[in-house]
Amino acid sequence: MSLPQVDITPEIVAEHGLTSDEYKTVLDILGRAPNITELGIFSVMWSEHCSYKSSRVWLKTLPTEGPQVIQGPGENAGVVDIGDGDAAVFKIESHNHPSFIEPYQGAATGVGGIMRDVFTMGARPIANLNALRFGEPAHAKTRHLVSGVVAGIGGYGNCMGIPTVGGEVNFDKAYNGNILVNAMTVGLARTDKIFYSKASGIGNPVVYVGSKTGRDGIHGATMASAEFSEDSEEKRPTVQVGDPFTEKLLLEACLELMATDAIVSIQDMGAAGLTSSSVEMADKGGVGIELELDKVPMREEGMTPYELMLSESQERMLMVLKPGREAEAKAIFDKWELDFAVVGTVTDTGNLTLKWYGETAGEIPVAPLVDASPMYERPWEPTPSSPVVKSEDVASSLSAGAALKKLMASPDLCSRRWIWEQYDHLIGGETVQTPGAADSAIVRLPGKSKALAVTVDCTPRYCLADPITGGAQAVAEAWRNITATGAKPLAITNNMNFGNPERPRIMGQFVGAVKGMSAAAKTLDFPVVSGNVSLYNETNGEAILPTPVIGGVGLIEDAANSVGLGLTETGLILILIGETQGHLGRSIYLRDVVGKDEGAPPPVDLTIERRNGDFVRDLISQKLIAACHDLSDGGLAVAVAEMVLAGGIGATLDAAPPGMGITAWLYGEDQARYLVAVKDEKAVLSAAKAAGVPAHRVGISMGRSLTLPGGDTISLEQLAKTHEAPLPSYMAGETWN
Amino acid sequence: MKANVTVTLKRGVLDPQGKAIGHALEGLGFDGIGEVRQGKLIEVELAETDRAKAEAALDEMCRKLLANTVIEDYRIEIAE
Amino acid sequence: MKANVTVTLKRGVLDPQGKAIGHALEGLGFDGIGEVRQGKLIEVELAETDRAKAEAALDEMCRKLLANTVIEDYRIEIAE
Amino acid sequence: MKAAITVFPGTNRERDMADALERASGTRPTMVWHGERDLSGYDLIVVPGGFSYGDYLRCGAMAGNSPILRAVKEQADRGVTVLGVCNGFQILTETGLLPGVLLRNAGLKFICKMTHIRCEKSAAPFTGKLTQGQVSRVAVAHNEGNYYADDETLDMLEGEGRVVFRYCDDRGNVSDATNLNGSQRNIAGIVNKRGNVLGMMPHPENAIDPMAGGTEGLPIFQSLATAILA
Ligand SMILES: Nc1ncnc2c1ncn2[C@@H]1O[C@H](COP(=O)(O)OP(=O)(O)O)[C@@H](O)[C@H]1O
Ligand SMILES: [Mg+2]
Repeated sequence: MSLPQVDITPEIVAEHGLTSDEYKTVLDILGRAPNITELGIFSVMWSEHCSYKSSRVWLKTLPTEGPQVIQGPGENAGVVDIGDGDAAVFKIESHNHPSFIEPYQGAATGVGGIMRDVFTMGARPIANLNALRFGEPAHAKTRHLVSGVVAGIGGYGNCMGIPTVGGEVNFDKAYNGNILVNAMTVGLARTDKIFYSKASGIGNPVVYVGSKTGRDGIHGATMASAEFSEDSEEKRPTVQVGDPFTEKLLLEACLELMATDAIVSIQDMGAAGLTSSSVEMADKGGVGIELELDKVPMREEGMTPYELMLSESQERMLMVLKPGREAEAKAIFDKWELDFAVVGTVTDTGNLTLKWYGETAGEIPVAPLVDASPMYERPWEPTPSSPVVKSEDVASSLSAGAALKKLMASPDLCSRRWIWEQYDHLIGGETVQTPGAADSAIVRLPGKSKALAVTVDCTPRYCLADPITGGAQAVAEAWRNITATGAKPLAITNNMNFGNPERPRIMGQFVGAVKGMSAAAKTLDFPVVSGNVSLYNETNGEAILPTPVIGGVGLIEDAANSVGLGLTETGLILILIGETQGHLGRSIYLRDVVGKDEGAPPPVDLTIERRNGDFVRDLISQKLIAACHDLSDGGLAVAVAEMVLAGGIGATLDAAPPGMGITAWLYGEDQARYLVAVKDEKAVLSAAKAAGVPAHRVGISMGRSLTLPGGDTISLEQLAKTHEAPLPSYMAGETWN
Repeated sequence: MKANVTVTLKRGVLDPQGKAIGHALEGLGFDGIGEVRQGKLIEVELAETDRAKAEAALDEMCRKLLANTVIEDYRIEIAE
Repeated sequence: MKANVTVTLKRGVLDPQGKAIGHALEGLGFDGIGEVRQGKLIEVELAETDRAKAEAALDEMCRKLLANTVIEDYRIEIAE
Repeated sequence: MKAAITVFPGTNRERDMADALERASGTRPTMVWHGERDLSGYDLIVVPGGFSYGDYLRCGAMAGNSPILRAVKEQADRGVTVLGVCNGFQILTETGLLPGVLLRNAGLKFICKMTHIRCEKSAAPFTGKLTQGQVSRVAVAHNEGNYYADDETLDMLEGEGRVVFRYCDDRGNVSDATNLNGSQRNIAGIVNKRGNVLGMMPHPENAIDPMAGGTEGLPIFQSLATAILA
C-alpha cells in the first residue's frame, strides 16, 4: 500500500480551487510543497463551503447573545435554554446543488446531515422542517424536482421516525437552474448533557463510528485525482446515497453512549468528512490529532489517503473517548451493528498527522490551517431602492372575489397538503399543531406540558427589491409566526442562499440581508444561534432571488394554551391588530393578479412589530383569543380565507374603512399585523387601546361561506377545492393555469 | 416486442439495500455471502417490431426516465 | 460465484409502480407502450464454488427472504 | 397485564405504543430487543410500527424472518394475544401469522394523515370496547399499506368474520373514495383464525391524547387491558 505520487503542478492547484495567493500561503505554512493529500485538505478547508471566506466578516455582525443562549454559532448546532434543565438544539442547512442533480438523494442526505448536526450535540431530534424553492411550474424540470425532493425529505425523516412538521415552498423562474433545499432539525437535550466538538486529553483515542467510507462526493478535485486511476469517473459519484436506516442506528447508538460519560468530544462528518471533523476538533482544543488512515473502515478497495480524507460518505461520526473506554463504547456500536474503529489519538504536536500503514501521508499544523483560512471583504453595491407603489395606481379587471380565488390557487399560496401528507408529521404523538393548523408547528416535549413552536420563513421577492427590509422581514415573520400561536420566540437559525458573491450586486444583497436580519434580531430579542451559507446559486449569470431563510424556535409553557388559525365556531368577532396602509408594492396581488413584480416592499418597523406581537401573545395567554393568524402574503383576504378553510366555519368581512380602496384593504401586505378571532370584543379592544395598539373589528365568523366587502361570496366547498386542487393536479401532470 | 431493462447502481455508489440484504442473509445462517447489490428490473412491452428502433427507443427511455445516470447504469435486453 | 436473482410480481398481482412507469413513458411521448412491470434484481456474490450447491442455497434464500412467494416469482441465474 | 413490545433495528413507533398501552392499562410495557429468543411470560406481544431494517428489500421481510419472530409465533400458537401495527402488520404477514401482503400504496406515495376506520366486529381481546360499525378517527403513516390477498383468501376472511377494520369516511361509509391506499375491500385490519393475532395499518397509538390526535384510538388499548386483565 504505497502512497500514490502526484506532482503538484499549477494546474492541479487550480483544479483544487486555490488562488495563487492562497497557494503561497500554503507553502508558507508548510515550509514546503504540499503532497496531494495535503493539497486536498487545504482545498476543502479553504473552500467557500467550509471557510465562509466571503461571508465571515458579515456573519460576525449578527447578534448571537441573550440570556437564553447556551451555545451560539460555531458548534454543530445552536443551543437554547428552555427551562427545567431542558435545552432546544437546532440548525438549518442547505443541500441545494445535490438536490438539483439528484432530487431524491440530494434532499434525503440533506435531511440526514442536519439531523446528525443536532444529535452530535447530545440532542434527540423531535422535529424537522424544510424550506424549498423551485423554478416556475411550467419549467420542464420543476415537477420532477418537486416530486423527488419531497419524496427524499419524507423518505429520510419518516424512516428515522422524526416528525416533519413544517416548511415553506415558493416557485419562481429565478430558481429554474438552482433550486433551494434547506432542511432544519430541532432536538432536545439536557443542559448538563450537551456534547461539544473540542478535542482534549493528550493520548486519548480518536474513534470512528457509523458507515464505512466510500468514494462518495469527492468533489472539486475530480480532474486532479483522475491521476489516481483510469476509471475515476465511474469511481467518484458526486452524489451521495442516503441510508436513513443506518442513521437511525447511529442516532440510537450515539445517544446510548452519551448516556455514559465515556465521550470527551464528538463531531459528525459532514461536508469535507474526515478532514473538517478532525481539523475542527483539534483546532477547538488547541491540540494535534494523529490519524491512522489505514484503520478507517472502507467500503471499497484501493482507497487512497486523499480519498479517505475528502470523502463525504454519510452517516459517520468522529469522537474522542476517555482513555480505557473503548471496549464499552464498542459494545454499544456492536449491538447496533455499526462500524467502530479506533483510528487515531490526540497529540500535543498541534498538527494533523496522517499515517498510512506506518508511513506519514501528511502533516499540517492545525492552527495556521484554520487561522490563515482566507477571509474576503468582497466589494459590494447596495441594491438601488424601488419607488413606493401607490395603491390608487394598482388596477385589475378581476373582482375582489375572483382575485382571491386566483391567489388561493396560485403556486405560492395554494395548499401544501400534497407535500406534508408525504411527511410523517404525527409520529411521536406530540404534534399539537399540525401543518396547516397554526402559524408555527407546535411540538410538545415528551412527558411535559411545555412545547416548542417552530417555523421557517423568507419572502424572497421583498429581499430582491430591498435586501435590508427583506432580511428584517424574514426575521419578523418568523417571530410573528411563533407569537401568533402564543409562544415566546427564543432564537433563530438562518440559511443564507445567494448567487455569486464575487459580483458586487450579489454581495450587496448578502450584506443588506445581514444588516436587516441583525436589526430585527436585536430589536426582537431573537438572537442567531446557528446557520449556514450557500453561495454561487446561479446559472449562466442568472442568480436566484436573495433568499435568507430564517428558522425560528419559540417556547410555550403549556401546549394546551397554544392557538391555531382555524375558525371553529360561529359568532367570533374578527379583529385586525396593527395598522393598515394598504401597501401593495411587491405584494402577491400585484405580482400574480396584476402581473407586475415591482415597487418597494412593505416597510418593517421593528418597534411596532415588537409592540403588536407582545400584545397579541399577552392576549393569548389571557385566553382571550380563539384563533390567530398573522398577515403576510396576500394580506387580509388570504388570511381570512385560510382561517375559514382551517376551521370549517365561514366568515363575513365588513366594509373597508372609509378612504381605503378595497384592493389595498384586502390585499395590502403591511407588516406587524395579526387577525384574531375573539369572543369578547370589548375586552380585546379596550386592552388594545390601553396598550396603544391599533385594533379594529373587521368581520365575524359565520355560515358556510366567505363574504368579502363588496358582496363577493365564495362557498367553503368552492374555496376548499380552489385551494386544494392545484398542487395535486399539477403533480399529476396538468399544467398550472 | 418485449424488453427487459435492468437498472443497477454504479460501482462505488452506496447500496444500503444490498448491504442490508447481505446482512440479513448472514443472519439467516447462510455462509460465504460476499457483496450483495440490489437493482431494478423493468419489463416493457413495445408495439415496435423493428429491433434496432426498439433498442433506440429503450435507450432513450432509460436516459429520460428509467435510470438516473448520475448514479445508475442500465442494460437493455430484447427478449423476442 | 456470482448469481443474479430476479424477483417479479406474479401475474395477476396489480403492479401500480409498473403502471405508473408506463404512464410516464407515454407522457414523455413514447408510443406503443404495452404493459410495463417492475421487479427486483438482486446480485449475490457467493464463496460456494459448486454450482448445484450454490443453486440450492440460492433457492432457499429466495424462499426464506428474497421473495414473498404469496405475490412474487423468482428466477436464479448463476453468472459464472 | 404484562406486555412486551418487540424492537428491531429501525423500529420507531415503540415509544408511542408504550405510551398508549400505559395510558390504558397503567403499566409500562417491556421493550424487548430483537435478539431475544424467549417471549414466554407475556400476556400481550406488540410488534410496533417503524422501518425495521430500513424496510429495505420488502417491508417487514427481514424482521419477519428473524429469530424473535419464531418466538412470537410460538406464543401466538399458545394463544397469547399479538398485535401488529403498521410495520408490525407487515411483519406478521411476512411471517405467515396473518394471510396476504401489504403492497405499495396505490398512489405510490407515503401517506400521513388522520383517517377514519370502521369496526367490523366487536370482540375481545382487541375490539371489545368498540361496537360493531363504530367509526374511529386515527392516524395512518405508511408507504406500503395496500392490503392484498387473492379472492379466495378475501372471501374466507369475510366469511369467517376476520376483517376487523375498514377505511371509511367520518360517517362510516366504505367506498373507493375512502380507500386511501388501494387496499382490497378497504381492509385496514384483520385477525387470524383463532382471533388472538390482529394486524392493522392505522396507528391507534397516535390517537390517545385530546391535544394531539384525539382519543379515538384509546378503546382498542382499553379493550386489550380489559380482556387481558380480566
Ligand atoms: N448564516 C449563518 N449565521 C450564523 N451562523 C452560521 C451561519 N452560517 C454558518 N454558521 C455557523 O458556522 C458553523 C459552521 O457551519 P457549517 O459548516 O454549516 O457546519 P457543519 O459542518 O456542522 O454543517 C456552524 O456553527 C454554523 O452554525
Ligand atoms: Mg456538523
